[in-house]
Amino acid sequence: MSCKKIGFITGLGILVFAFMVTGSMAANRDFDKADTIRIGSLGPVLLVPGIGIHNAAKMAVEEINAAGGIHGKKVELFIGDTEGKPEKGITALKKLVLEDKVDVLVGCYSSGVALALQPYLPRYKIVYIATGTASIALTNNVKKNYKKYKYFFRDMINSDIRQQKWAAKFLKEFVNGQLGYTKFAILAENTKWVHKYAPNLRKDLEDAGLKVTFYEMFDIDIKDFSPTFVKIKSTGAQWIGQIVSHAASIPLVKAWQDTKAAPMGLCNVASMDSKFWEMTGGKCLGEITYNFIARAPLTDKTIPMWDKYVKKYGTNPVYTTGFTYDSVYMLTEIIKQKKSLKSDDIINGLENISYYGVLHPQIGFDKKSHDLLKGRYVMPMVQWQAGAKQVVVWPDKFKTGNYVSPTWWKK
Amino acid sequence: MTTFIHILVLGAIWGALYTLIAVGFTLIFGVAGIINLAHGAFYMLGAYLAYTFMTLLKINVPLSALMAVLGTAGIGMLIDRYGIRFMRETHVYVLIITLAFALFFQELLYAVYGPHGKAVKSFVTGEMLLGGVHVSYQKILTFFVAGIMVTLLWLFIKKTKTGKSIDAVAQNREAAVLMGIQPERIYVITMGISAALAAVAGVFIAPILEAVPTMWAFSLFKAFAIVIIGGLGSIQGAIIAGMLLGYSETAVSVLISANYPDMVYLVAIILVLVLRPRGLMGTRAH
Amino acid sequence: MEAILEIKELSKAFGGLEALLNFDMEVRQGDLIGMIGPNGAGKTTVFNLITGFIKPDSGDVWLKGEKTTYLKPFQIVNRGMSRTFQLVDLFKEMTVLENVMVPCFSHRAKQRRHNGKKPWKVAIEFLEEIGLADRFNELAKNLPFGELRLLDIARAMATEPDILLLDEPFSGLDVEDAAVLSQAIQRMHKKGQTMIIIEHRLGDLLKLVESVVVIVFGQKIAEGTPEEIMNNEKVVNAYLGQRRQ
Amino acid sequence: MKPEGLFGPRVLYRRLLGLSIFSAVVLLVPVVFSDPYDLELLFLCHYYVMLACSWDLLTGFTGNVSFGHAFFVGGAGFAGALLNLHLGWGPWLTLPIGGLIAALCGLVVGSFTLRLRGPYFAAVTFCFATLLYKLIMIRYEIFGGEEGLSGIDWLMETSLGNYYFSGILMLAAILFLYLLSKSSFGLILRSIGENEVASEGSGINTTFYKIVAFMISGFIAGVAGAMYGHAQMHVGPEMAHDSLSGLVIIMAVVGGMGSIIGPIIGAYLLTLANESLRFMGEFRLLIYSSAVVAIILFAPKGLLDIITRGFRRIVGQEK
Repeated sequence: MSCKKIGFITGLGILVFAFMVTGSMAANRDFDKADTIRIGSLGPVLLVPGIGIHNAAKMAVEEINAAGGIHGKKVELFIGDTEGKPEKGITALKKLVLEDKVDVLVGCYSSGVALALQPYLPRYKIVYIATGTASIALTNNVKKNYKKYKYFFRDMINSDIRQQKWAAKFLKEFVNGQLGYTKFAILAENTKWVHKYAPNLRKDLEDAGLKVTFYEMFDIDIKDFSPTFVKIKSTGAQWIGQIVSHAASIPLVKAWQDTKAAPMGLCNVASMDSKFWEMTGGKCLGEITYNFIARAPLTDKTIPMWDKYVKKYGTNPVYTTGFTYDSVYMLTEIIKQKKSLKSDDIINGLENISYYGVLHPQIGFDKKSHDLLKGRYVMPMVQWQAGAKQVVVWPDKFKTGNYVSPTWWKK
Repeated sequence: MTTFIHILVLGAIWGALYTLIAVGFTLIFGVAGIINLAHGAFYMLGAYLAYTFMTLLKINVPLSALMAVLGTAGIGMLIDRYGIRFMRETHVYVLIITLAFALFFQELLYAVYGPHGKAVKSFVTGEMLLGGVHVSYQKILTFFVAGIMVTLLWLFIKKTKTGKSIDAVAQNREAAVLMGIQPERIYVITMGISAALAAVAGVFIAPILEAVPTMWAFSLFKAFAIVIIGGLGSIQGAIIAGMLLGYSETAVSVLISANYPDMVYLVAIILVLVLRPRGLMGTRAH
Repeated sequence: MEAILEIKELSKAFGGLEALLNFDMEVRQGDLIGMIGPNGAGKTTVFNLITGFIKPDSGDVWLKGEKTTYLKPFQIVNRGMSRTFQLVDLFKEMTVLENVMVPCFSHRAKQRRHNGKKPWKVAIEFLEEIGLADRFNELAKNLPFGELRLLDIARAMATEPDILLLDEPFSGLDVEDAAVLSQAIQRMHKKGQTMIIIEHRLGDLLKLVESVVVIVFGQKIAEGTPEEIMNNEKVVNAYLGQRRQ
Repeated sequence: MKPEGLFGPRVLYRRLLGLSIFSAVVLLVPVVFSDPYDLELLFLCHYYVMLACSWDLLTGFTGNVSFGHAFFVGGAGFAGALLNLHLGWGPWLTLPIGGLIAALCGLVVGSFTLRLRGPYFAAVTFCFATLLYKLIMIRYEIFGGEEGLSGIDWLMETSLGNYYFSGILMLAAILFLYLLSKSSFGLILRSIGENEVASEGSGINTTFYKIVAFMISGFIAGVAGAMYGHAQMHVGPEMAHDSLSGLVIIMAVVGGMGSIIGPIIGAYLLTLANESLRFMGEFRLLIYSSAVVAIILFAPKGLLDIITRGFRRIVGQEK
């Protein structure tokens, strides 16, 4: 019987293999022989930043095809679901490259996922513009080992230096300068993109003579934040700088509103989304977060793109939308220009590009680190105000309303 | 001082919630001798049904809460009747089928509602100051509901005929059978009660935290921990250990760091099992 | 002749209850001893104590001149003392043969198997001895109760013990099965197997054994041949008398 | 007279023949399916087979459900990754060392759970894995936290290399576990699972066997974990997460516990089903988990049982 048992297993095994489709692997196809140009879009298909990536990529691809494609070749989009986890991200990347045979990649939410994907790029010789990942470790890798990591570009604002400096500027100029608060609490989630951000922010504040009464990097598994806010309150903090992307934002905001520890405003990725009000039952009233896109004339293209997106998808663009939309255009632009799908040609093109996108009139990449060029970005601070309104309160250049202090807060 | 009061208040609320989740878990073990890994899923179903009725269908709060609890109890009874019954004696099987059910509900809710947290509006708005500490009415309500439910369970078991039958089966199944009690009927009823208690916790936690498809694991681990610390099958043990865990976790997260509360229950389980394997008030030796 | 098992002043209390108090006993090679006493008198406690399943509060057990009081059960088995269980609870999902093979892999059995005989052949021999060889491929859970008892004895025998302890082997058996068991015990006895048997059914026991130990309330109250015991006033009052009423 | 299904050289030979057919299929697959994506998928199958089979040695035989298999996988995965990143040791060193570290973990968990059974055993094994998970999160400066560690050296440069490396490792593990399960060691483990008291009363040092089982199980899971880390060039906290432990349990149970062969079926089937259901989009995992519930409900002894019974019926050997 055992022989049959094993015979059966082999049979089942063979059946199971029949599930799968055969094909052949070809890195860097020949442009002339390609029927269509294939773009892979990576991101968690069910999470807001991922939806922002895939929607933006879809919209850009449709527009490019409507305008005649690349030298008459249509652009095809393939979606890879990273679920926001490194392990799933690797599977998704392998599927896009090995099964769907995409020529270039965009997208990806979460620096941890992008870090896990980076080593695969030289293996498959595929160019990838990351549009939702902020850790500087990614571009530092390019700088340190250009030969290996040259395939990686980042169209997004790094957290370690640029977001951190911007956050420090906001807290110093606005919260301290205009509101007069001097005691700060820093509440940061414990993830890759924050590992330098939070400690450096603390240092900057202290160097400016401000007090940081509370500082904690918390585990993203935490469910109940009340004790944390209680602790913050007991330190006498006047302003809470939250740095949150992956953690449970809804319970965090609820616990904040319930404990009434202090006004809170810095960075909460979930709070950038227009649905956050509804998701928290309005408990985000008064919270501030910076965003990377707003319905403001960042360039001539911004407002038309914003309105078209809202009309098409019924929701506001999120922070990944603008970066992804621009990146898809940049990639097709280069392919069109070089008439090539060879990774070296594309890398060369991207290193020299100066693109007029929806976020900035002169998007370009640093030749050594492949990070965005300095100064070519904006980050408006947006506050949730009564009536589910997202109001830009700082900097004054983009201001659409005044800062409103929470009613329960007495300085 | 405020910090101390905070620990006192928040700890009591969490302790009461944990207790509410854990008593159902320990009850079904005490009566039917099964470890129900789908217990956390009942808690999650309670929260999601509350969300469905209250937020999506806009039904009023008491009715939605009642429907959520009864609905979950019904699901629990169905699982017991059609999933567990015929293999009840094999504890490996029960562990695994209930784990499979828990994962199934996770994926079901994931597919239907997505991975995002769903918020439920507070049943009562507003808050009060307790010794200089803001506590929302929702939390106070949750505390009292948990207390009432546990008391009701106690009264039910000690005073009603069905309750006494449950107690009888828990204490000695053979004797109960001789007295004319049908154990299978008792098991199904107990599973219903156990599921209902978890669902109550879920319904009341939904406005404080959120309803997400992974919430079952968290509550299951806590219930398992409490019941092991308190002693499997002991309701008193579950109450004591539940309150202890609530207080110690809150104290750890307020006084040390929010990163460490989970360490409390993990280390507690290992220590308890190494030092006193029957738990604080265990009724059954391992 | 030298005693192979010596029990000296063995005591054990559970909570406040004295389960066994200053119990002494000696067993010589080839003895077939019966141990009787009313329910809860402490007979099984004696077995549990000397086989290491329970640790005594005081007193000592010497097996072939070696102190085994605080050894673990498997160590005691490997030093030559095996037992059966009152509630027969074997390896139910395993075959009859496999049940008897497990003890063949004990340290003691392995050491005694110098001739390179296959363990399963050894196990079959033990099954033949007890009359279960033809059912070797049956799952243990499918055996009737009487045969389970026999199987448990075969399992204990397979460790090749110097002393075999049988815990109520006759309880729950019908007359036929009891007769089969009696014969098996007598056969083993003739081969020189030392045995202690706990029993409730005095009829079966007193016919079999050469000497009897009586335990009541955790204390040994009498010791002697079956005839002496039957006529011992203390025993009759404490135990047999109650039975006759 | 010869007992069937036991130690007889002819029976063993027949079974080994079956295993060698399976090995031949594993080794020849790339000839037919050379697509790298398929090979990557089959690599995952190999990985899960190693986990499920090693879990089966521990639980399927002793009957105590371990909810902490991820402890070995994560422990060895991270140990291997750290050795590779900081000392530059390659897979040839990190795999066996990862395995040894996991075996050591097995020794620790085994000693803690010696006296425990059923739910208590499950709880402690779970706690160990979760403590490791928490440690990875809290000491992120060492373990990388949520994102884990990336930039680990690859196992083999190509998908084909990964396939063969993992395939051969898997076959070795299966052969070893299978022979072990059919030896006196397997018999004794089963007797411990059935009735530990009687086993001890039969002169068996149950403590020793249980701890050795833990260490062997841990070693194989650890080698698999370190291998996975190298193949993915990344290790993450999900390798120590309870959901991995749960997945391994379900694979082994769906295939059939206590047989070593059953978990192979379970691991292949669930890994491939998970992938081939991808076209179902967001309902993929729902269908997958419903199928798992259905299989456990209707075939509580696993697919292996159904397959063998079905086969016997066809051949007309039904008793």
